[in-house]
Amino acid sequence: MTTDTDPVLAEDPITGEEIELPADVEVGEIIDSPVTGTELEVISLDPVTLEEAPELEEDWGE
Amino acid sequence: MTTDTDPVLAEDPITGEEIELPADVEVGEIIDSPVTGTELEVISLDPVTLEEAPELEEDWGE
Amino acid sequence: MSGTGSGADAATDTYTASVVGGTGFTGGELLRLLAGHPNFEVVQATSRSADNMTVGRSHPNLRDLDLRFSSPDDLESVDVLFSATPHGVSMGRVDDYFEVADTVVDLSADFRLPEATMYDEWYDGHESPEYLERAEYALPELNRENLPGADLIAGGGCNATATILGLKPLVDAGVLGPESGEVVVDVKVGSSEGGAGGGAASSHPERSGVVRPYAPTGHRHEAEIEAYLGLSVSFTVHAVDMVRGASATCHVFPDEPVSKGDLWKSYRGAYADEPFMRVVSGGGGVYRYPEPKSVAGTNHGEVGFELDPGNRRVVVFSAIDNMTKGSAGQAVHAANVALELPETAGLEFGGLHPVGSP
Amino acid sequence: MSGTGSGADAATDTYTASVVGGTGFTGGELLRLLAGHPNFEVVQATSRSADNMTVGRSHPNLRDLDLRFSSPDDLESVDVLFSATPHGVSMGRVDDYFEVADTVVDLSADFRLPEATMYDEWYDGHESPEYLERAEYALPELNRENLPGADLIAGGGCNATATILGLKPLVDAGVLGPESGEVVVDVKVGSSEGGAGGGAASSHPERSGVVRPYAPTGHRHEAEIEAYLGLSVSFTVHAVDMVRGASATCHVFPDEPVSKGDLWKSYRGAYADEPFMRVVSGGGGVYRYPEPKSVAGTNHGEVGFELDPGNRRVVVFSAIDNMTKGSAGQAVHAANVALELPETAGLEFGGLHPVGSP
Amino acid sequence: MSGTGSGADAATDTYTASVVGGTGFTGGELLRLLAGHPNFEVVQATSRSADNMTVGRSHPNLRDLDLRFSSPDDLESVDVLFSATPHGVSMGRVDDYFEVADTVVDLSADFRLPEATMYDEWYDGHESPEYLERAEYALPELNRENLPGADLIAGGGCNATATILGLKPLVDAGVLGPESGEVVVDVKVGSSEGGAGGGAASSHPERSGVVRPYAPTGHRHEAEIEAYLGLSVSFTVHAVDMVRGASATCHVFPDEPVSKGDLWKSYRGAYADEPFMRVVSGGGGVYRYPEPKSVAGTNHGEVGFELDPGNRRVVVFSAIDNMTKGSAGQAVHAANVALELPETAGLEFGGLHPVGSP
Amino acid sequence: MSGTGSGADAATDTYTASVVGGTGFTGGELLRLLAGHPNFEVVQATSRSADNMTVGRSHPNLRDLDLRFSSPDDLESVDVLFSATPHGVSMGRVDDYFEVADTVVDLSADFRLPEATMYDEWYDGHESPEYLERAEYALPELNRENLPGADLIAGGGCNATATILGLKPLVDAGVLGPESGEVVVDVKVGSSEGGAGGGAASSHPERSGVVRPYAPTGHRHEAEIEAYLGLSVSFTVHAVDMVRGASATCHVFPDEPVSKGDLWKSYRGAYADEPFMRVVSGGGGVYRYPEPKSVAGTNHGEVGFELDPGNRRVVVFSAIDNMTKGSAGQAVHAANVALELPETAGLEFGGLHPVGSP
Ligand SMILES: NC(=O)c1ccc[n+]([C@@H]2O[C@H](COP(=O)([O-])OP(=O)(O)OC[C@H]3O[C@@H](n4cnc5c(N)ncnc54)[C@H](OP(=O)(O)O)[C@@H]3O)[C@@H](O)[C@H]2O)c1
Ligand SMILES: NC(=O)c1ccc[n+]([C@@H]2O[C@H](COP(=O)([O-])OP(=O)(O)OC[C@H]3O[C@@H](n4cnc5c(N)ncnc54)[C@H](OP(=O)(O)O)[C@@H]3O)[C@@H](O)[C@H]2O)c1
Ligand SMILES: NC(=O)c1ccc[n+]([C@@H]2O[C@H](COP(=O)([O-])OP(=O)(O)OC[C@H]3O[C@@H](n4cnc5c(N)ncnc54)[C@H](OP(=O)(O)O)[C@@H]3O)[C@@H](O)[C@H]2O)c1
Ligand SMILES: NC(=O)c1ccc[n+]([C@@H]2O[C@H](COP(=O)([O-])OP(=O)(O)OC[C@H]3O[C@@H](n4cnc5c(N)ncnc54)[C@H](OP(=O)(O)O)[C@@H]3O)[C@@H](O)[C@H]2O)c1
Ligand SMILES: [Zn+2]
Ligand SMILES: [Zn+2]
Repeated sequence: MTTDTDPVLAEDPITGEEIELPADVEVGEIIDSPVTGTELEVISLDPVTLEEAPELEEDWGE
Repeated sequence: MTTDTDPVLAEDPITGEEIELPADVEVGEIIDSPVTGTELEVISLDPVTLEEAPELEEDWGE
Repeated sequence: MSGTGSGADAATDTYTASVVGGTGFTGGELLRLLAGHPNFEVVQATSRSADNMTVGRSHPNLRDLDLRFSSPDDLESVDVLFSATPHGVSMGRVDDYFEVADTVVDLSADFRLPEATMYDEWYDGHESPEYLERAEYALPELNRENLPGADLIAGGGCNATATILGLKPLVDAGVLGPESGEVVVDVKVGSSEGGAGGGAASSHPERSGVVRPYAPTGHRHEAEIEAYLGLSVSFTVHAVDMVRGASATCHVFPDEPVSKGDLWKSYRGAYADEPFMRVVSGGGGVYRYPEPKSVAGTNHGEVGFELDPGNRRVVVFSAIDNMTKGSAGQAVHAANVALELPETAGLEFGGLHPVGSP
Repeated sequence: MSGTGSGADAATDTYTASVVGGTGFTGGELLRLLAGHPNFEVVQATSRSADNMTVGRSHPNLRDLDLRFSSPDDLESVDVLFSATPHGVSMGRVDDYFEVADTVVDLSADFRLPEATMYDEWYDGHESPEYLERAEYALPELNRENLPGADLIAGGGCNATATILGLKPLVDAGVLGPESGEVVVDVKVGSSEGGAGGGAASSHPERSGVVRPYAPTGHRHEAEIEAYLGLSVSFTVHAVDMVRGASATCHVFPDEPVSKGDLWKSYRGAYADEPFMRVVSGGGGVYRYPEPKSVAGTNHGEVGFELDPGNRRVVVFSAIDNMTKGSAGQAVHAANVALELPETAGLEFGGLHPVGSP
Repeated sequence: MSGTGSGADAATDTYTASVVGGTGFTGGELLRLLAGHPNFEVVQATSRSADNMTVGRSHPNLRDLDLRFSSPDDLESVDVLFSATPHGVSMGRVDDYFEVADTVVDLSADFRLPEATMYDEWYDGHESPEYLERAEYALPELNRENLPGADLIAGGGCNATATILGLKPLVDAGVLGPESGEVVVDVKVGSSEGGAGGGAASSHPERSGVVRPYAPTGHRHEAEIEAYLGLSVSFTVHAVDMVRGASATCHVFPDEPVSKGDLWKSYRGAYADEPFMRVVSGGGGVYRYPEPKSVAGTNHGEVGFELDPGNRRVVVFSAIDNMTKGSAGQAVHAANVALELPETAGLEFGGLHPVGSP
Repeated sequence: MSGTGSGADAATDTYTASVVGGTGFTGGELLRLLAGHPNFEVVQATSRSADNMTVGRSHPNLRDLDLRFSSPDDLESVDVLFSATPHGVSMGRVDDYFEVADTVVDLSADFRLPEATMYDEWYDGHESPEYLERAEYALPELNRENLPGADLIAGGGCNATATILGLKPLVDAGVLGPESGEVVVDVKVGSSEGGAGGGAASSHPERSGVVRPYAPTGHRHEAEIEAYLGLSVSFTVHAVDMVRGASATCHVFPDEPVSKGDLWKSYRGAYADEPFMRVVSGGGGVYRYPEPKSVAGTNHGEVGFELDPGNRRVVVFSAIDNMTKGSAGQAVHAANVALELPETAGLEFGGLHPVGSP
């Protein structure tokens, strides 16, 4: 198996745990945390910083 | 693992294939064929002979 | 046992096993798991009603298994005897079991509770109370350290298992304790919980599409939860339209507010190293919280949580398959620990997607 | 209106009616109920997506109805306009509605809450707050006395309706009040709650066989319950495998112990004269407590209760069909009361047995 | 009978009725339909197992009915006795029935076939063959002209009804006849066909989610179809996951090619004036062909068809609710015709949308 | 490939694999099977809509898989590329696929039919007809001898697979041939056949509890059946309420009468040595004939038969899981044969009992 580059590391904003992300993440991209599954927005690179993405309110009928 | 005795062999009345039955089968006992699943009645021992057991008609409402 | 039993070459040891109650639902699940287990060889499955018939006649998924039911009166000598009979049977036969087996794993309620008085209160008393102290509760996430070498293992109740897995991290973290306020546990279960011999209420026309309160109050699993979590819970169980699955929603009101970060820490701390537990809480897509569907057929448990605005309430969701994690899988898991085999041996199946009402 | 409107010959009056949102689930249910109602004549059903198509194309049970959808932009003059559009539509069109109709019955959340500030808190604000005082909450069991003559009627939320019907007798009896301890409401709902335009989570492969936490906390119906019962509740909603139905299990901890006799008295007192309410609590057979199946397709509500040993907790079960009692049936019921028609007119269907997942 | 019986004021006549087998599924359906029927007053419902219990205990949709089961040994005098017992009961009690009732409507197979020899071939013979000639087959679409005044009415089999309704227009049009090639009828049915007393195969865990061949060949309804259509059919029945419903797919190979226009003409010709029949064949939306869901709970039947490219094969779809059109509804419909009441009296319910597995 | 590829040490070879269309239903099933396969290492799964997201977000059973979707535009080099995209995609990208992979296994219809003209007749033509001759049909029971070394493998259609498995033994035995009379194939399928992106008809409220004719005539799988069995069949497909499963009932009219013994001989002869096929026909218990439930989640196929009295008709039942034997499992099985790996590698899961609507 070959990958272009190694994964990058970042801190999970919810648990503080260190998580692995693909090498090619870009600012503004939405990506889910491998720990919590939460959708995170890439805020900056080098180092990669993340914050919780605004959740789409789903309105399941009422 | 221990078994009391070895399985006995008999002829499947539907397919003619040789099948294995538990050593302790008795005349009149109902046992299903390992090949066809059909319920068979033990007709005689030594050698074990089998025939199709009369099927219980199930009357699924109508 | 044909192997040496020591941890070293555990992976290649082989133990003979029998299943008492092999036509039943959890008996069938035991047979499925043991037949695929690298360290067990099933030598007997008992049935009174299907004596001499092939196992595949009862369990179509086991049609390739070359085994016929035999009578529970003629038990063969084995390393491990698993019993999956209704409550009350094993307590009367446990001496017989130990005559033929070194280790007994019982899936019924007969050895789950630690005190005979609890059987007087919640059941109809106990015939063999002298075994209660010897018995170890099967759930490794709760009781792993006491399982190695245990020779009488008592499988947990399925609804109790779901509840205990959901609440234990909060107890360990001190969020919940004996002095806590109300803990409401609202459970939803599938029809396989009723076993193979259901009555009118479990016929397909009556049982389809239900949300049916089947144990509004007073469910016996409360006793187990209280015994092992040290908590009294307000417990209600509903039947819903699925076959496998138990889902416990626990409504908890901590004395002090907790944050989502605290909760993640507690749950990750409790379960990050557990081979069968997953924390699922929020995130995207369709499967954001624990669901029975996500774990159906597997020995996995999923737990997750959410906070009320104001952090007044923590809602904890816990989902298992009652037939595996809630009974047969838990039993095999415990046996693996007891015999010092790899914990996940025979329990690797990870489930299906999509899947209907598994 | 072709009749006189006075109570005297109410049974023979005929009112013209239109349904905005006629392709939707509650819109279709309104059409079904109004088409079979002796006092209504449906003259229009709107749809943007199925403009000009027959109503039976969307709703196969209405194939015999001789009606085609028309555009919501071309509203005809009617006595009563029923609107069954998503939240946010009616608040923008209410002036238009009153230009063509004497009475407006809205099934959305747009006029349910009494204060504009509540819309700021729970929704995205309100466009026409001046109508909020004029609106009457539709549920007759809660608000019957204010309905006669009302010209803007706001249908209740389905989960709120189930909860209010379950808890109101305890509030009236003083068992529950603003100072009470925690009230946990654990709701289970069918897939029709999501409306006709569901996404991936409501596709059959993903939605079958679930017990899925879909509103773990923060569900908007909490606002309605608090507004009308004066109680704050801990509310969690689960999707389960049925199409119609909402079932609320309310876990209540009274300050003072209550007896089963007290409870029967409170519930019978509240509902014995209600044409659509039944108290179902214990008894024999398969259907001992409220179930959505027992009321599916009908405007009935079932409520029942059980006591924990020690009377520490009251569990209240409440079951309705979200499409009838929880929306379209409630709307028609309220219109009957508002127009002083017989209350049960058009709502007589009593349900089916056996029935699967209706 | 308290009315005059003549057609003139038929709408206001009232007939007393009893239901033998009132705890059963079709017995409950009869009670539901008769309780809502303007011309019937139910005076008795029998049960051996629930003697003295309220009817609502067995059938939760009938909780408002003020009636208790009584013993089938104490039959009251009535105008019309409906019997909904398993095959073999009515043939032994038919003399008793006529002692207490003017008209007997039997839902079992006991009087469906015209000749005693057919009972020897397909059942276990007949105890009261002298009644066979007197009996009229209930299905009005087949036998309307012989029903007025009939005093022994034999309800059709549900699968036979679906098949006959689907194929009759082709027989009438000469597309099908005794000399035609193979007619394959592949039927899918819900679990209520098995009645209230199902065994292991109809328990929820075993019966959920199935496509199960339950009558691969040799189903007794073949006899009825042959007797009334003059056609021998290749008949296979599958159990699928629904509670109500029977759906027959008939694969027909006409000697001469037919066009879609021909088919529409035949089916419209046959059913345009039938109050309960609909031709549904192509068109738009979700419901393009007959489906059990579209008619669930109703006395409607839907039929439709499609042509293979080359017009070599006609596929006919026919869908009914086995509990109504396939048994209790058909029985009431036939009684309406026999007593010269309006045909649709008591049978107006048009069904629900959306609806799950009704 | 990191191993040697020769049969000798096949069990330890490891091949890299990618899945194009990884968010889809069959793509997810491929990922599940390959992740548990001892000889494959999944290095890439593509998605346009979920690029960068974890695989477990789409498939909750794969939450433990450490893999994120990447774009189908950036394909990595692999030994084997599996493609699970809608019809029409692979035919346009097959050159790209072979640039990055030695072996391509395509699950769509794009390479199933042997002639370009058949694509003109049944689909919208073909973009890369030059590949058609190179492609091998995946089903090992039909085409095992041509698979070893094949580098373009075309997975069969699920309904075609069920039908071919059911009828092939009769063709081989000469009971059926091109000159035979009508062969009616009546198929019942689950909702996963529609893929992850279903529309209104596959929403839970509309799709639950159905028996819905979805391909009355003219289904494209007819072409495949005719191409590979040499038989023209009369084919009709119904949607029923399950998620996984395809069940084909084949009604066959042999020229010469056959006996049950003949049939057993033909089916046993055809399948006794097949690792995934079972003949299930009569016998006792609940599961007497093939059922999708019995094989759900597995790569097994069950076939069985019954004779009409008079031996005029043979009814053949064939049941598979459309997601495994009907697509992803068949693809992996074929890849095993092509690469000369053990046939059952990665496909050992034997299914569950009880199980609902899997
Ligand atoms: N179902 C669950 O989800 C679940 C979860 C956790 C724990 N459990 C516990 O597991 C046990 C088994 O439950 P189940 O659901 O598998 O029940 P089940 O399907 O009813 O099976 C019971 C089995 O026991 C056998 N049996 C009954 N009475 C017996 C007796 N006196 N002596 C010997 N065999 C007897 C029956 O077979 P024959 O009649 O043919 O002998 C049958 O094989 C129960 O104690 C239950 O509480 C079940
Ligand atoms: N489903 C329930 O159980 C339930 C219970 C209580 C209350 N409610 C409330 O009832 C309302 C309708 O719910 P539902 O489940 O029936 O929803 P639905 O099935 O999605 O139907 C919505 C209907 O509104 C129409 N529509 C959408 N946007 C519109 C617009 N801007 N202008 C005019 N018409 C529009 C749609 O048709 P076209 O796109 O063809 O115009 C459709 O007919 C919602 O407010 C819901 O909260 C629903
Ligand atoms: N289910 C269908 O879809 C369907 C369709 C068409 C025709 N049918 C026919 O309708 C009849 C009833 O079917 P079902 O499905 O309603 O059956 P079911 O649910 O099993 O009900 C049978 C009823 O008959 C009573 N009963 C049984 N044996 C009796 C006896 N010897 N004397 C008096 N009462 C007796 C039973 O009650 P107790 O034991 O309490 O007395 C029960 O009320 C059958 O002949 C069936 O073939 C059924
Ligand atoms: N479902 C079955 O039972 C079954 C059985 C046998 C054969 N098949 C065949 O298997 C194939 C897949 O079926 P399915 O049911 O798995 O469908 P599905 O659930 O709809 O999945 C289709 C997948 O293809 C991707 N995709 C769509 N268009 C694409 C494009 N232009 N380029 C790259 N990727 C694309 C989609 O993901 P993104 O949009 O995220 O890229 C998705 O992952 C079909 O050809 C089907 O006929 C299916
Ligand atoms: Zn379902
Ligand atoms: Zn179901």
